[in-house]
Amino acid sequence: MAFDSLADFWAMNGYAVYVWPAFAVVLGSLVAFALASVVEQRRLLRHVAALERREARRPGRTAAADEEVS
Amino acid sequence: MVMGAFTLSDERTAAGRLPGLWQGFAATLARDCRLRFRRRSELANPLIFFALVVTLFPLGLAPDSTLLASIAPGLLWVSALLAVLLSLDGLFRDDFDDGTLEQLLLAPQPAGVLVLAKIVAHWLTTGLPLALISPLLAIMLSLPGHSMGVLMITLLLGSATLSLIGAIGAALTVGLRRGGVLLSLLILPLYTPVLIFGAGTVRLAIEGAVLTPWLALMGAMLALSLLAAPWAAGAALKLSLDG
Amino acid sequence: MQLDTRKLGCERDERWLFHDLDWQIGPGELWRVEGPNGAGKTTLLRILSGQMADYTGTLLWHGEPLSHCRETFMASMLYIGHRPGVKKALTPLENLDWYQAMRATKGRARTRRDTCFQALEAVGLAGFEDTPVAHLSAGQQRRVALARLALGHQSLWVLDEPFTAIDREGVRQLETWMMTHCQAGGSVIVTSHHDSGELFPSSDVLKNLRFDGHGGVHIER
Amino acid sequence: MWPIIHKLGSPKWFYTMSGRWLPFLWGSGALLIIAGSVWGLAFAPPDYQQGDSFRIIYVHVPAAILAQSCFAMMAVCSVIFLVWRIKLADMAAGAAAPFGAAMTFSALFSGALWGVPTWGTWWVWDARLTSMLLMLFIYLGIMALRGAFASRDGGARAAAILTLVGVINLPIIKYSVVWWNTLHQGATFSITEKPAMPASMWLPLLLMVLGFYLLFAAVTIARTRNEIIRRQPSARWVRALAQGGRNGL
Repeated sequence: MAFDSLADFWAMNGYAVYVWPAFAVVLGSLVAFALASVVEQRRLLRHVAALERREARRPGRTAAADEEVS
Repeated sequence: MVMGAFTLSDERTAAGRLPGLWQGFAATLARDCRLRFRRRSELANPLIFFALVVTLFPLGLAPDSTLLASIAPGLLWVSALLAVLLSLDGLFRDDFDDGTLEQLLLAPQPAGVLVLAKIVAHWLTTGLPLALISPLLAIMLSLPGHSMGVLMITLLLGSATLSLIGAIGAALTVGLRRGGVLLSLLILPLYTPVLIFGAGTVRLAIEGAVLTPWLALMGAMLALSLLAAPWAAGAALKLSLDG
Repeated sequence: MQLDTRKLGCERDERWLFHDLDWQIGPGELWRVEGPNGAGKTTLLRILSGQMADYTGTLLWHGEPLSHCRETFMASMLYIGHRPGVKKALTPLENLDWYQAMRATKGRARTRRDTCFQALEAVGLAGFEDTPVAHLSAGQQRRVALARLALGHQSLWVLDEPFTAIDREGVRQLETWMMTHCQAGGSVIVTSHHDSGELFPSSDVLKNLRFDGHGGVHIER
Repeated sequence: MWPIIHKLGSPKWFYTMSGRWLPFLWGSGALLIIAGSVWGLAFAPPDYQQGDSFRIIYVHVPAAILAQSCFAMMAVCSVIFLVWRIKLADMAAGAAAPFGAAMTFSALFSGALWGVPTWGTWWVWDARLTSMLLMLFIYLGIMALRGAFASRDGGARAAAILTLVGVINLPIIKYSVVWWNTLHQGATFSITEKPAMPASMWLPLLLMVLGFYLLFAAVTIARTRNEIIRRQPSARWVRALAQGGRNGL
C-alpha cells in the first residue's frame, strides 16, 4: 500500500481532482458501453418477439422475409 | 438514317483498337475547363474568398506589420486551404445531378484516369490561380520578399494535393443532399499534413533554412495522393451513384 | 450470345430484389423489363450495364465474365438512365463529342466531329449544333441525350425509361430505332411504365422480363 | 480458404460462436481492469517527480493504445468488407467506431487532466495530443458519413473507404505533427517516455492494457451481435432466439 490511510488514498496527496475524474471518465465510458450493449440486446430481442407475435396474428406471412442474407 | 449502323465485325476487332486513355483524359479535361470558363463569375469566387479571408485577419488582430509578417505563412495557407475546400463541393455535384457522371463512369477507360482529368481541371481553375495571386496578398501581410517564391511553390504543390485528397471527400458526399458541411468534417483532418508542411516550409524560408528536403516531402505527398486519390475517388463515385 | 446472366442475384439492405436469375440476351433481341416501382428494374439495368458490382452470380459478355472484359464491354454498350447525361452549359455538339471521344476508337478529331454532326442530324437537331443545350426546348434536350443512339457503334443498348418526357411521335421514332437496331443484329434492354399494348404494337420481336413485385422474376419469350 | 471465410462471415454462425466466448471476455476483462486499477491506484509506488498524479497513466495509456488499435481493427474490417463483401466485417467496423471515438476522447480528457499538474496547463500542442485530437475528428467523420447515407449498404461502403483513407493518412499526420512540434520548439516533455519503470509500476499498466483489449473485444462483439439482430429481425433463427429468451444461443 502506497498510502498510510484511506483518507490519504482519497486525497492522492492533493492530486485527487486530477486522478479521480480521469479514472471516472475512462472507466465510466467502458462501463457505459458494456451496459448499453446489454440493454440494447434485451430491447432488440423484445422487439423481435413482439414482431413475431404481431405477424403470427396476421394470416398471410411473406415468404421472402424468412430468407437469410449473409 | 444511321441507326444500327454498327456491324458485328466492328465489335470483334474493337478489342484491338479501343479508345485511348489519353483521348478520354484529354477530352474530359478539355470539357471541364470549358465548362468552368463558361461560368467565369464562379471561377473568381475562390480567389475573392481567399482575398477576403486574408483581409479579415488584420482587422481581427492588429495592423502591426511585424505581427502580421510572423503569422503570414500560416494565415495565407489556411485561407488558401479554405478556398480550395469551398470549391470542392461543386467538383462532382453538377455532373452527378445532370447524369454526366454516370456516363463518365460508363466509359471504357478506368474511372481513376477520367476522375484525375476532372481533378486536374479543378486544380487548374482553383489551386493554380490561388498560388499565382498569393504574392499579392503576401505583400499586404508584409511577408518578407525573399520567401514569396517559396510561398508560390508550396501553394502550387500543396493545392494540387488538396484537390486530390478533397476529391475523395467530394466523391463520398456527392450523393448526399447536404454534403457540404460533412465534406469539411471529412477532409479537414486529412488536410493537416499539407498545411503543416506548406506553412512550415514558408516559415523556414523566412528564416533562411535549407528547404530542399521539405519541398521534396511535399512532392512526395503529391505523388502519393496522385497514385491513390483518383482511384479512391472513382470507387467512392461508384457507390455514390448506387446509393 | 451477347449477354448472359448465371444465377444473378442482388440484395439491398437485407432484401433480395431478385435472385437466381438465368437470362440470355442474344443478338437481335428486344427485351422489355417491366414491374412495379421499387421492384428492382433500375438496379437490374445498372448491373447489366456494368455499373454495379454488388451482385451475386456471374455476368457473361460473349461468354467471358464481365470483370475480365470491362473495357470491350463498355465500348460496345450504351446506357441511358433517368438523368439525361447532358451538360446544359455545353452545346449539343460539345456534349456528343465528349461522349464520342471516350468511346470511339482512336481517330482524328475531324472524323469524330463528322460522326457527331450526322448523329445530331438523325435526331432532328440539325442547325442547333452550336446552341447551348440550356437554350433548347425540353424535347430537344431529350433528343441530345438520344443522339447517342445514332452514333452507331454499340451493339447493346440498355435504356432505362427512355420514353419519358417525349411526345407520341418521338415514342414511335424511338421504337423504330430500337427495332432497326435489333434487325441489324444488336440487342436492346428497355424499361418503361407504359402498358404492354402501348409499345411496339406492330412488333412480334418483343420479349418480356417481368418482376412480380414479390422477389420473383419471370421470363416470357 | 473460401468456405472458411464464408463460414466466418455467416451472421448465424458468428452469433452462436461469439455467444460462448462473450461471458469469458466480459469476466476476464472486468477482472483485469479492477485488479489493475486497485494495484495502480493504491499499491504502485508514487512517481519520484510527479507524485501521485502519475497514476493517471493507468487509464490514459490504455485508452490511447485502444484508440489506435480500434482504428487498425476497423481498417482491417474495411478491407475484408470491400474485397470479399462480407457484411459481418462492416457490422464489426460500425460497432467498433463509437468505442474507438470514446477511447480517443478518454485519452484526450485524461491527458488534459494530467497536463495540469505536469505542465501547469490543460492543453498543450504536444505532438501526441494534437495527433490524437485529429484522430478523434477522423473517427467522428467516419461515424457521421455512415449515418448520412439513406441506404445502409451505401453508408457502409463510404465509411469503409474513408477508414482506409484515414489509416493511410494517420501516420503522415502523426509525422507531420511531430515535425511541426519540433519546428516550433514547443513543449518537448513527453508523457510516457520514462526511463526504466520498476515492475511494480508497469505490471499494473500491463494488466490494464490487457483488460482494455478484452473489454474492447467484448463490447465490439456484443454490439456486432446487436447489429445482426437489428439488420435481420425476420430471419428464422433470430425469431427462434427471441422466442427462447436469452438461453437459446
